[in-house]
Amino acid sequence: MGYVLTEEQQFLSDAAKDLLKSAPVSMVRELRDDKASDGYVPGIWKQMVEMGWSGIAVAEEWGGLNFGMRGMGILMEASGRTLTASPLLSVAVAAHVLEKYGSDEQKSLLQTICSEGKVVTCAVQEGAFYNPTQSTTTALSQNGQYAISGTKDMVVDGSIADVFLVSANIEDGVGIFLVDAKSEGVSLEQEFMMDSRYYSKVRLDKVIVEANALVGQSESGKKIVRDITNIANALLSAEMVGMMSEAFDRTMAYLKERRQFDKVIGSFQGLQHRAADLYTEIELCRSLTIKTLDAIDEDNFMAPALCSMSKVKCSAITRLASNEGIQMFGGIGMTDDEEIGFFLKRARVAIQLFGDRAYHLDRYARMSGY
Amino acid sequence: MGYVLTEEQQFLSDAAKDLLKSAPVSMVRELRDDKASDGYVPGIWKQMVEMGWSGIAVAEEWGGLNFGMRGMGILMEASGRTLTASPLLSVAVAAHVLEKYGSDEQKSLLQTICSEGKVVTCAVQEGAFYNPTQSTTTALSQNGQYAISGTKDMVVDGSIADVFLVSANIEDGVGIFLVDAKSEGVSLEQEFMMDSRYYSKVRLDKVIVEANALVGQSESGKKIVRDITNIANALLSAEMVGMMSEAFDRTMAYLKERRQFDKVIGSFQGLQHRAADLYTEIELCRSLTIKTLDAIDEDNFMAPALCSMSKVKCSAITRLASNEGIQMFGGIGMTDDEEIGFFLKRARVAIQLFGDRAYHLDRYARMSGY
Amino acid sequence: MSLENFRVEVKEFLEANCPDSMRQPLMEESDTYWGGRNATFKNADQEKWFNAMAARGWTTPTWPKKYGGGGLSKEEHKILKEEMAKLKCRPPLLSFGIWMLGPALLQFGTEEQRHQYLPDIIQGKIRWCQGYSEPGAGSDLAGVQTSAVSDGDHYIVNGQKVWTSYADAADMIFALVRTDQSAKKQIGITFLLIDMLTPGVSTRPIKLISGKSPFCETFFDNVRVPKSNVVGEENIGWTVAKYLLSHERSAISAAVDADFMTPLSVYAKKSIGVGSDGRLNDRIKRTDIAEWEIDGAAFKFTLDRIQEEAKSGQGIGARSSMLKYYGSELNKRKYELRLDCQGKEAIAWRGEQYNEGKIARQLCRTKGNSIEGGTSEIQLNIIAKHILGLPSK
Amino acid sequence: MSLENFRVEVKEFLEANCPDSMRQPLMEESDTYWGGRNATFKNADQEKWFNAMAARGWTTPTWPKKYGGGGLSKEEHKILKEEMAKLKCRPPLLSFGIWMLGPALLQFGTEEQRHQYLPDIIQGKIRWCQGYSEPGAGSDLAGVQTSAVSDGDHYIVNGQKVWTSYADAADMIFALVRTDQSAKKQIGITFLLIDMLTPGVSTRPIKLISGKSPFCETFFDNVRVPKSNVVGEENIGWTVAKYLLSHERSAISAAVDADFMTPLSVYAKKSIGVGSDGRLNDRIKRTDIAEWEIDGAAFKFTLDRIQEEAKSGQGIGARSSMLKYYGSELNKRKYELRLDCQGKEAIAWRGEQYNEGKIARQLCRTKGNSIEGGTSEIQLNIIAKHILGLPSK
Repeated sequence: MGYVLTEEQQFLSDAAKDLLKSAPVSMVRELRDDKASDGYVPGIWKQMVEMGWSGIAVAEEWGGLNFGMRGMGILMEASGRTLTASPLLSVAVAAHVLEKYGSDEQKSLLQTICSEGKVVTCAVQEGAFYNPTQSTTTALSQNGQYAISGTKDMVVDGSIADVFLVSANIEDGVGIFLVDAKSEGVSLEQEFMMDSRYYSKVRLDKVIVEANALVGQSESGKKIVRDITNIANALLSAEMVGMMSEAFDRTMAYLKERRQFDKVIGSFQGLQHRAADLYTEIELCRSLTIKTLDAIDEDNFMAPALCSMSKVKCSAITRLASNEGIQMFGGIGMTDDEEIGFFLKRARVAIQLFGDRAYHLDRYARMSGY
Repeated sequence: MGYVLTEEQQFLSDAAKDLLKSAPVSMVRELRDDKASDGYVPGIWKQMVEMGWSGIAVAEEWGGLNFGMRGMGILMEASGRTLTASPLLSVAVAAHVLEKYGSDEQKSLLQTICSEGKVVTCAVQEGAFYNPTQSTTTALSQNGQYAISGTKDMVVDGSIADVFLVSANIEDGVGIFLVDAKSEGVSLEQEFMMDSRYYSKVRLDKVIVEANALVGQSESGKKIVRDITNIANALLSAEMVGMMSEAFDRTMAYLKERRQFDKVIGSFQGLQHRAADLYTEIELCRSLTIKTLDAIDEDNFMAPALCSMSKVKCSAITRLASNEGIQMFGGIGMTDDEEIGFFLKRARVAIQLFGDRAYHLDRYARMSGY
Repeated sequence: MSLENFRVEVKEFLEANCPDSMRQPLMEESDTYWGGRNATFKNADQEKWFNAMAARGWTTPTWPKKYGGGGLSKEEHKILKEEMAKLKCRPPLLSFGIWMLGPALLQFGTEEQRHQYLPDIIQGKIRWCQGYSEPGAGSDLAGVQTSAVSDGDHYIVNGQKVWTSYADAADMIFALVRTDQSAKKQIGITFLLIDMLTPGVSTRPIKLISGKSPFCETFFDNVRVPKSNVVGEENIGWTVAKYLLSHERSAISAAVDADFMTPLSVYAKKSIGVGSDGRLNDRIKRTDIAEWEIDGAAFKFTLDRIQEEAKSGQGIGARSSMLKYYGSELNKRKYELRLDCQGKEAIAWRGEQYNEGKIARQLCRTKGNSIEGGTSEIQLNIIAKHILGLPSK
Repeated sequence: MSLENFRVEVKEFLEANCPDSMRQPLMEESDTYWGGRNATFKNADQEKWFNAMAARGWTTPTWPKKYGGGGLSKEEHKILKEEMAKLKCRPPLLSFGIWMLGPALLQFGTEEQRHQYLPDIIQGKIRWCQGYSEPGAGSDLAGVQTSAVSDGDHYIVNGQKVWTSYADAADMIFALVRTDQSAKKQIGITFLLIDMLTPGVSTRPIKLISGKSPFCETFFDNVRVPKSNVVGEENIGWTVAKYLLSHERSAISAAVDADFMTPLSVYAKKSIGVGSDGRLNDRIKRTDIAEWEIDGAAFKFTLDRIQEEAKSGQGIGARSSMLKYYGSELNKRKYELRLDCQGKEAIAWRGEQYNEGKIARQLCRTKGNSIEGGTSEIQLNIIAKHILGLPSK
């Protein structure tokens, strides 16, 4: 564990950049304008699975590559640089939950994730904001089965999911259930957000699942939800580090090339100081996010707080970097022809997914005892 | 009522600048280093009283000049530019309370304030923060008298006060009492703060006052405390507008004179943009504060909210202006020889007096229904 | 006529001629009337209201009567504005001709040009657009590359303009062209009027990060323009342009103002809710909202103050840059806060239930506030130089 | 000796020679030992500890043995630091000679100079101070005005230095002087060693906005200095100075680090209190504190990362400017927040119950963090130029 990439991690990073060349930022526009598309670059997930990335953080025992969340963070950062939509995030979170809490039987699903790239995604948000402890979804126990009813919002990759990890109130706490997307009573509505991706509203109307669909024990539900929050935000932070870095690099390149008043605009001290400050902030986000991913892999007691810290800091700086990008590109940055705007749009959604700045600032402070 | 000064107000403003030439910023250092001084420029209050300023906002009926709080704000702004300590603030607040709530008998004190500059000051804070609704001071009613016990903090001008306006819990609410400084049971401890002024801890040990020492009715106590908070903060805001403007003017003068790397440092765009932004913020503070003072004079229903808004905004910008002052003066700004540091020091105390940014931000939001 | 009588007359005229439906706030693009050769009215009320105002020249109340304007004095104009505000009358005609070209012609045009163009602006017969910016010029407006080469009593114009609002709907364009290639930047620029129907003129709409926009690119390919269409003189167009830019800057900061006082907390209370202690349930966002509202109010009062000071003779001058700068930044902050306060509802991009992503698109659009009409950086430069007197070297 | 054996030996040595009282954190100025001609020890423990370390040359563990240094390898030095940290041993000697002059002499000095000066630094016999800045020069360190005019084998030095820390307690000063008036700025500067006892040298302490300070002004009035006291060569002193500046910059950001992780919330909880919901009673300050703590932690991790990267060969380079910049700003923010969190206690200036205004004075003092050792603006310039590669024209 450390800040400097190992040889293996460097190799992974290079491979990620290589593969993602086939899913560049320009694809965001293409997919958006192609109303028939599902928002994903065709075939990209298949290639990722072939590279083993669906199980990148999973132990070899279950068919994974054992790169840990630090390795997964490398993939997220690379995806952030190209703004590539893929079920990497959803699957990593689900795999983590299954590996940590799943029964042997459920772990066969984990193996399918690793080998075939089966898409499992969490459905834990209800309403306009992420606040998974406030849920009205219920799972009624009857005859050794559960009947689940409720509505989930902002389900990532819902449109291509094979299985949902659904949180629901049960008699003695919160249960996390594996629900097949094709189950009777499951209906999906696709909502198109500003990052040109679809998020699903998932309605569950008395969906019947067997008792063995419950992940972990009934008392571990709340813990699983916390883990989902932690992992998802650590990985989103890694994605945001990629986004802010790429937006920044593009902005710096533009500052060196663009001339105004017979000068390269990058020579104006007003812009230079803002650029230097932003560079510093991005470096801080990078350190904090690496530390967070390492802490998860080390099962460090600070990990949960670090996940929220990363989300707070990366949200603020991704926002700043994308705004500075538009401003420094000037008029051309406002046009749909220029790609810098896509970073702004993805940033705004990533900030809200799995809890926004206010949610995590509060969460961090509570964890710190104030 | 309006933003532009009337001819009379302009005259007052000129007169204030003129008089305060005899109490310049350099006096702050002199008074601080002279351990025998009481923190005030000798004779300055006497001159102010001769000019009628102790009753500047008071109606002519009671011996005042009827310039309203807008007029009083002009004096505070001028005092902010020279960092002059005087009981202007205390007396204006007390006079406002007496004029609005005082009995005819109590209004004779108001007349003495106007004619002789008798110093009356509020004693309403207890502890490290201003929060006048949390008080443990009590006034026990007995035989038509009250016995007041408690300890007040950060009493402005306590060392030269003739009379205190003391808030205390009474049987049916909060009472505001006129307490002669020489009363038995009153003891003072002077505390020297970073603005080189003394603030008093006032201890009241079973201080006996007559029933007619109660200002207003017993049910008006809370209202009076709110009025004290409003007026004091509006006037402190006006003082801060003076401070930030003077600190800014001095900084701009320095930027035009100081050379580094063979250039006037005011030509560096990095500093120019910060200066231009700060200028804008100061202009906003000025408009907001004038609006607030006018609203008080017009008895506008928005006045209480505006008082808190002004304090929030002026606190932030005084802080910024004093910090930018030091930074732009560079090393010389860090020395006690240069005067810019005194603005920083007074700013930090003014920010805390009668409620800091957090107190007033919360107060504003509550008044606005959220 | 005394001002009192004038007010009575105005009242009666407005009551009689402004239909009820024209006393509602403008809700959508099609509620506005811009005039022009191909203009159509949305409905009879709009037509009636426009015709009534145009007949009196009150589409341009202060322009001289001899050109068909209203010929009102400052005091009369104030009364008209006040009475229209009382009834919430919509503006009968929106027009770059009124806001920009007209003032330029009144200042720099020949008597002939005024007679030729002003009446058509007043009567909404010709719709104008503005051709200043060029690709790659950005803040450096004097970096005009579009060339106008002399050919007898015509120029041959070649080049490209960007950010020409509504060029695809306009009849004519007032454009900056370079008539002297060898001169130093600000010199050698000419202010030229060009009919959009001239062969060689074409336009293409610009799509923004927020979606569709009124902005266009406008291309000039060997376009022949008579020299009599020069406003002012050849090579001194920059003087005319600067005069117009100051008009544009005030117009923008005024436009920003309208939406400012909508309390952000209203949205927040609805989406986030208020607890039993009377405070917003999200106490972190509450702080941000309160700070924004305070800054917004302080800005509003500053607009008021500067208008009042301007009336008392102190002028606005470079302080319009301060208003432009702060207004833009405030508006950008506001939409970031709306995202914070409205969650999913504010990041949606499509769907009727989300008003086709109105909030998110507006957020995107606000990013342009600090770029168009002079970037925030340019405004800060102006403040530093012209208000603070900081040296450039 | 194997590293394992070395560690054992170090442990035993420290256990035997570092008295218990020297294993406590430094509490006040007098707990530090700076050496020098007039130095006295605070107590016997301090003397014992210093002598034990000096005897081994471990006041400068990595300096060559031939000059009296410890002669330790990098690995051995690491072990020594680790073992000292375990026991919380105080540094036996603080010294600008160790931090700055020594490295310069090892890099640029003659063999003779090294033998003359290094042993006295190691043994704490001579206390050095630094003479770079001059009144009016500020960030422009190359703007050296203090003149050294050749007079046979001496220079005659005239001029003034400021911000010479502890000059009033130092025996010698290493100073930048101008030996060529006609040359361009950075050229014509010489790095000169001057004995403070030389006639014509005088000092005066500088009072800061925070109160007393270790800084002095130092005056040179026709001071005769032998030419053999030049380090490097005449007129190339700027090269030496730049080398030392990078040392200073890392030292400052390291010093800032020590206090960073003290959780701000500890003070806040104590002064403001925590409610029944487990949250700080002031929810507005709570947000500010949490943001600061997150930034502080992110900065700490960045220090760690950059050290780790430096070890793996990527070097620190201009990134030290980033650490200096952010560290200073964080420390300034921290003290503003302490004022917010501690109220009256933090704005008091005198009085025993307020520790003679310690918090307020520290707040004032932190304002200098972003000025001394290169202003924040200079650091941002360095980042823009050397890391981001932004052009200067």
